[in-house]
Amino acid sequence: MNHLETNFYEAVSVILFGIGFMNLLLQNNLIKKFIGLNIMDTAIYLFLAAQGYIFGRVAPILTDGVIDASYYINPVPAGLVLTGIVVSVSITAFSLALVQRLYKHYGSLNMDEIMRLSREEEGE
Amino acid sequence: MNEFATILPVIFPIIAGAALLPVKFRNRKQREFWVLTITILNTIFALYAVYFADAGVVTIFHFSEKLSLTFHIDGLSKVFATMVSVLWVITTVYAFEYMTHEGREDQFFAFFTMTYGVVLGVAFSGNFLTMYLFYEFLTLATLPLVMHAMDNKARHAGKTYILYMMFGAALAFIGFIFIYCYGDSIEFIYGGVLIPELIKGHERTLQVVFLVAFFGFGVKAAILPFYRWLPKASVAPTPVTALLHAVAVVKAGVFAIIRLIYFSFGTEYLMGTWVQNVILIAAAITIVFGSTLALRTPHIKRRFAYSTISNLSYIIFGAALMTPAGLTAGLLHMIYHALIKITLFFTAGAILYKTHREYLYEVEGFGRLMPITFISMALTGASLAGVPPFAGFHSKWALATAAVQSSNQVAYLGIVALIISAVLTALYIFYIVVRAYFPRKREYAAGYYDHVSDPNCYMTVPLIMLTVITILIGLFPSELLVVLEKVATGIM
Amino acid sequence: MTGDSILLLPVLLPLFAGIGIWFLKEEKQRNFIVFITIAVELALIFYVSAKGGTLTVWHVTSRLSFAYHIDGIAKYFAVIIGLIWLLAAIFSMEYMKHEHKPRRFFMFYVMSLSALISLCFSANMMTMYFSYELMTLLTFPLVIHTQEPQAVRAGMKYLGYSIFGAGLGLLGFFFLNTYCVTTEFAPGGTLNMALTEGNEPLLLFVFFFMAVGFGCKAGMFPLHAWLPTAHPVAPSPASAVLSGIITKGGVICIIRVTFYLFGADFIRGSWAQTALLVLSLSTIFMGSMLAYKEKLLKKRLAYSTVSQVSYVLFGLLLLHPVGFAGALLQVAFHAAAKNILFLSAGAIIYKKGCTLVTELRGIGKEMPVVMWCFTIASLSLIGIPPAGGFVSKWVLAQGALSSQFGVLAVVGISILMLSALLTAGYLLAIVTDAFFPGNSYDYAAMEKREPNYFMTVPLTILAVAVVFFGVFPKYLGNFIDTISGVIF
Amino acid sequence: MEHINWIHNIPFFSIFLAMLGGIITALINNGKIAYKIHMAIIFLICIMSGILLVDVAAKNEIFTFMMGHFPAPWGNELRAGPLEALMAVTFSVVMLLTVGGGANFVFKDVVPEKQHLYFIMLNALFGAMLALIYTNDIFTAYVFIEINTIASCALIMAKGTPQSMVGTTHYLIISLLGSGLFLLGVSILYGITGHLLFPQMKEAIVELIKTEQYHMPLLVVTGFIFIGIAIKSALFPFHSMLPGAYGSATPTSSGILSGLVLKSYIILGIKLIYCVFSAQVMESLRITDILFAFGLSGMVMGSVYAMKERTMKRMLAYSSVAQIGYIYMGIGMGTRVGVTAACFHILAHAVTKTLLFLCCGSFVEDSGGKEKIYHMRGAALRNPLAGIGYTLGALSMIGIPLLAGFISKVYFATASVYSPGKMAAVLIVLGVSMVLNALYFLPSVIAIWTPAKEALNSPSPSVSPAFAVSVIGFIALNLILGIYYRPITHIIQISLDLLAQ
Repeated sequence: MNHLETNFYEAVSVILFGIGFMNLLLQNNLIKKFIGLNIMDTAIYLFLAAQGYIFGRVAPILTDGVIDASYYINPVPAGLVLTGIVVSVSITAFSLALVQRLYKHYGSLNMDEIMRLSREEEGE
Repeated sequence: MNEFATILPVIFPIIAGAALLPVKFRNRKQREFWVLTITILNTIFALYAVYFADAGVVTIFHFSEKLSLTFHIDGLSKVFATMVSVLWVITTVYAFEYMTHEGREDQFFAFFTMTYGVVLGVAFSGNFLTMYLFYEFLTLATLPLVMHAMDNKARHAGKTYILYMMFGAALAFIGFIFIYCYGDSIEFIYGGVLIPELIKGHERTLQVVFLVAFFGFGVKAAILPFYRWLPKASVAPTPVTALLHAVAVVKAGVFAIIRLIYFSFGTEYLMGTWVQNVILIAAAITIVFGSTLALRTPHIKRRFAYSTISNLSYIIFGAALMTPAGLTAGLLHMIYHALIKITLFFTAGAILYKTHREYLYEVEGFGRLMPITFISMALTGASLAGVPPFAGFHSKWALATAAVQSSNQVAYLGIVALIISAVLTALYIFYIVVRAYFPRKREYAAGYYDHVSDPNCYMTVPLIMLTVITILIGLFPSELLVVLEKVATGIM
Repeated sequence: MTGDSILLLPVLLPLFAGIGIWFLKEEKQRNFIVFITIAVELALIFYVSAKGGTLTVWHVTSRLSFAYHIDGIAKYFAVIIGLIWLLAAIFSMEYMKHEHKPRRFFMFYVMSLSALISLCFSANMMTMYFSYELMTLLTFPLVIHTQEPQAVRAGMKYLGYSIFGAGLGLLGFFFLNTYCVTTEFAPGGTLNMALTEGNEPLLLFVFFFMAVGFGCKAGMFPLHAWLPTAHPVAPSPASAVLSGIITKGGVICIIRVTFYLFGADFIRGSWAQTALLVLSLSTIFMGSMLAYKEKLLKKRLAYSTVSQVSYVLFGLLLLHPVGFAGALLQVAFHAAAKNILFLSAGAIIYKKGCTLVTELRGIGKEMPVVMWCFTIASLSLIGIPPAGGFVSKWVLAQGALSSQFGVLAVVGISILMLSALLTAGYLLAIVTDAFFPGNSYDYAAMEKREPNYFMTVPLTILAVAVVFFGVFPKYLGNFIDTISGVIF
Repeated sequence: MEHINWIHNIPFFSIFLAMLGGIITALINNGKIAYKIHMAIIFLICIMSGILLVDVAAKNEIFTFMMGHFPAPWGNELRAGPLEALMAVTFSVVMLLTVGGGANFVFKDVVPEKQHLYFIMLNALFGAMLALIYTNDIFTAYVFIEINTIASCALIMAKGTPQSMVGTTHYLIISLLGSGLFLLGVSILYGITGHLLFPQMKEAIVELIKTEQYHMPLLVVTGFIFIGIAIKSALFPFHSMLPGAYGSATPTSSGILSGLVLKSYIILGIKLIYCVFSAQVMESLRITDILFAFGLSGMVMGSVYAMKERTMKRMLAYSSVAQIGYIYMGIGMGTRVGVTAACFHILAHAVTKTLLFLCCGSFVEDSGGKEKIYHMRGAALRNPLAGIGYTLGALSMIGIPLLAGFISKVYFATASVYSPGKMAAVLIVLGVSMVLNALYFLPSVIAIWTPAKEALNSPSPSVSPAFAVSVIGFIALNLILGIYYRPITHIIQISLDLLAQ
């Protein structure tokens, strides 16, 4: 129990990840799927950020000339998060474009529906 | 020079056949000329390589330390290669006439020629990998021949064929791997190559593996329960059925089994183990089973196919005795059966070619109208049934004597199988002959006997030659036996 | 080829003559040639029998060879076969007039003779087995001669049984090839005692199976079933020689195997002997029983063959000189008698065309000569003096008693008696009906149907022979004693 | 002033070139030129990687290349050894041949104004794959995985047909699940070890195992990462994305995707096994056994699905599933020989499957766009070269001697002998899958060689020289791998030893 208290960031993020994952996996509506994807990613960024933050330290920006590393938090996770955000943005953009085209063609956002239609098309 | 002579008979037909593929011959004469030239040339090459070029072990290429592409003509190769190369010419001549009513001869003869090289490859191969290689090629080269008609029936037969062959190859492959891992080389050395200290503790595994590999090669030799492809494959043109499914392909399977037993695993390792009993029993069962089915099959070619199944297991039985005497007997039967069965198929082919009759109740009373055909059938049939002094008798005699001397109870079982199968053989062969010579009293449809007569010399000459050879070799087997004993004891 | 090549002559002559006969279209001429051939053959047989000798035709392999040689058994059987073959031939010259394809018939008829002679003369297993198979194959066309579907079916049955029997024999040969010193026949057996040591059970099994296998030709239970099917469908002369002579082919083989390969001493007292005796006895009984119930004449005769030939086997398997003598006598007399019976049956079919025993009432009046011969033959088979059958059965009984089988001997004799009664039942019934048709028979419809001399002469000769040797058995007896003297 | 070793710059420059090519291509709006640029770049990279391979194989060394100015614990690194170089060479050669031979499919399938985009994506894809091969930093790996995903999705949907879009969506979603898991695993691992570079992570993990801390999380992490990779590389239970995608994409894309992209993930996996979770750790966490089981089931099931398939491309896709199964089986054996076999099979499958897809594409073309196998009656007779190519490819897949497939089978079987526990399973499944392969490949081969009933009124196919070259090239590669395989396997072995250090 107290484990949870000590690293509740991690716990929350994992729960979030689960939610996102399930959405991505089980939702039929494509838009919701990709929202799930974003939740998933966000959860991980939260996780990383939480990893990176060390209690009682400040962001590694030289304001008052302190160059002692132990004064600052770890910058690398932040870097990772930024990269991750870039990636997820691009993926989201790509998938939304895809969804758009699918909707144009099939007039539906429901994955099963779309599958069915396309199979019918193949059929004839 | 000698190295080259060894490889030539393998390479030449393959290249020549490949070259024939795109060629469109202007007329029949031209094609026959070329094909016959190639075949005869190659037979000369082959016989030269077998009897004059003593090149020993010829390694073409090393894949790795152990794996290499190696040819080596030893006694066994000599026997097999001689048999094949002599019969090939005869069959080719026969095929010229026969194929005129099948069509697409260009393609046929191209693959037919290729197969020649591949079979010799199997015969000459000096290590397990090379044999496996040509074994696979054999399947592929013969597939177009089996499916020659290319109608649905033929294609289906082809698929069955390929499926069974691949299955067999897969099993054989496992055997290969173990020889590769547990042998000190993959060369064929009389007495086996397994390293005792390596196999210590793995005997059980290796025995199982041997069994697996045995049945793997057994597929080509149509041993129970992997026989189904053979009768199906008799949709192929008769020369194919005769040469490949009575001599080349199936005998290649037997040949491989002999290699496996005597030259890879080694008899002293297998002798008296449970696996020996298993394969003896398998052979015995197949012997009886094949003859029984043959007796129950009215379709002449398929009947002969079943008879092949039974007879192949005679050879396997001999080999499975794992004594020199047994191997000698097996080889003797291999040669005899090759001659006999090819003749029988030729007769069936002649009937089919002239009258398009395929079932034995359709040939009643043909005996007098096709004398050469049916006299050959009667004589070789008697020989197959083991009527002394014809050929079949000696091989049976040798087999059974070997079995007795091996003083192995299971082998006695095999002798009983031989006897039963002998009876069935007599019945299924003579039933056709009887039907042909003593037609039952009944009304025959008008035109029943139309153009029923012996085919022309292209077909009859091979028939006569084969029959004569069969009888002669049956009357004077002593010299042959001497040679075979040398082979079987690893001297030659 | 080493030895007196004259031995080859009696074997080859009928073979080539037969092939020659195929080309003789004209009947008289053909009959003449057939007669001459067999007559010459007979002369040759006498000649070589007198001369004796051995001949090795060629060595197939070191151990297998084709070899002939003349000994008592060979002479005995060869002479009987030759004689009867000649007579049956004469008969069939007439009989074949109403059958189709006489050429083919005579061709195979004559060729079969060569197989039989080669069987008698054969000097080792290989030759014997070869002749045995040859005999089967050459007589096969005789069986299916009519080419009726049931004839063909019977023919295949004949082929199957014979080859299977031969196969069992071959099975034995394989073992003997290993366990014998040589595969040449030698009185007293050629077993290699050193090897035999410890393998007796195996070898006894082998012997048992060989005997059963060759017993097939001799119509011994359990492989008898082909005989009643195959014999009747053949033309009568063919059935005559089939069940008179060919069955003896099996007997020869059994003699060779028992006395010349294994040797009587090896078998005497073994379970195999007992088993075979029981088999033969049961065959005797069963044969007579079936014959008694059978209505079709030729089939009835066939069953009677089944029973009668097993007398021979019984005698042989007693493994005792007297039994042996009885067996050989039975061979001769049964051969003669059974031929008479079948030939007369043939004559009846030929003249009157009736095949059922119920149709034979009063036939004795119509063809007296034939039926007299028939009667004598029946008496011989039953075993009533002065006919020969009496002698053989008497000696057999003596043999059974003098051999050391207590119970089995008694049982055997009683079965012989029983079978004799049954025989009387199934043969004398015909005779009485034939001669004493009773009042209901209208003599008006009766007409003389006596066949011509081609048929009557052979019958008469045989009948006379049966009676003669029945009265003076010692001519045969002495000869047989010389044979058994060699063996025992 | 230490002298700079130019060769050590090759990895970076090859990645950089590929990416750069993408950017340049974006500027010019012409498919043909884009194609030429792309080919040029790949060719260049091919040469460079060749040099690299020769060098490292000769020196038998493995070096790291520092990117940016941060040294080891913080900075980002590339790392190149014989294995990496070998893979780079193979990938670029295969890429070269596939794109060269498949270009005409691209120009046929993709609308002209978008063709240059296709080549952008190809460049990006290739760059990403090279990065996956070379990288020494797990987060970089993640990033390039994502790039890989996007690029491959783009390639699939390039055809623009609704089917291809649906296929793409499916592919995208599944692979996003995979990369999500991978990312989670990576970040937790980072949380545990505090490192992103492989060597440091390895030390940390070894330490953890010794002190038996974080056993559970470590297991979970490894699970996440490898399941992620498994999903990406379409290991059996996660294969559902392949058929739709490959079936609908243009042959070139299908070839590259199944031949190379899947493999790039697997190579990453192998590197992770050796450089991060040392083989012992994998054993102790029983990951290998799971992969092994998946692999086996994949081998069988993939072939079973393929047998049911009537469309040639989809059949090939399922066959890829089976082949991926082979590779994972090799990895799952957990022995050095097993992984060697797996690596060799990566190459063998790469050269074979791409060949098959190309020939299949030309059959489809000749058969008037019909994709079912029975539509392709006589396709081989109309286009013998493709026919021979397809036949050889099929035979290699079945495992006929002298062809690549046979050698990898030999290696797998031999490897099995050295891991007794799994021997029986491996041998049986090998045999079964060989038969199954024969069962679905040979009917198609027979079909294409069977003369067609009605004369098809399609234009008699003109075999473009590029296509001919690439088919012949592939056949040659196949034979080389099947005959002169020794040096290659040798390189693989030594590089695996190097990696394991």
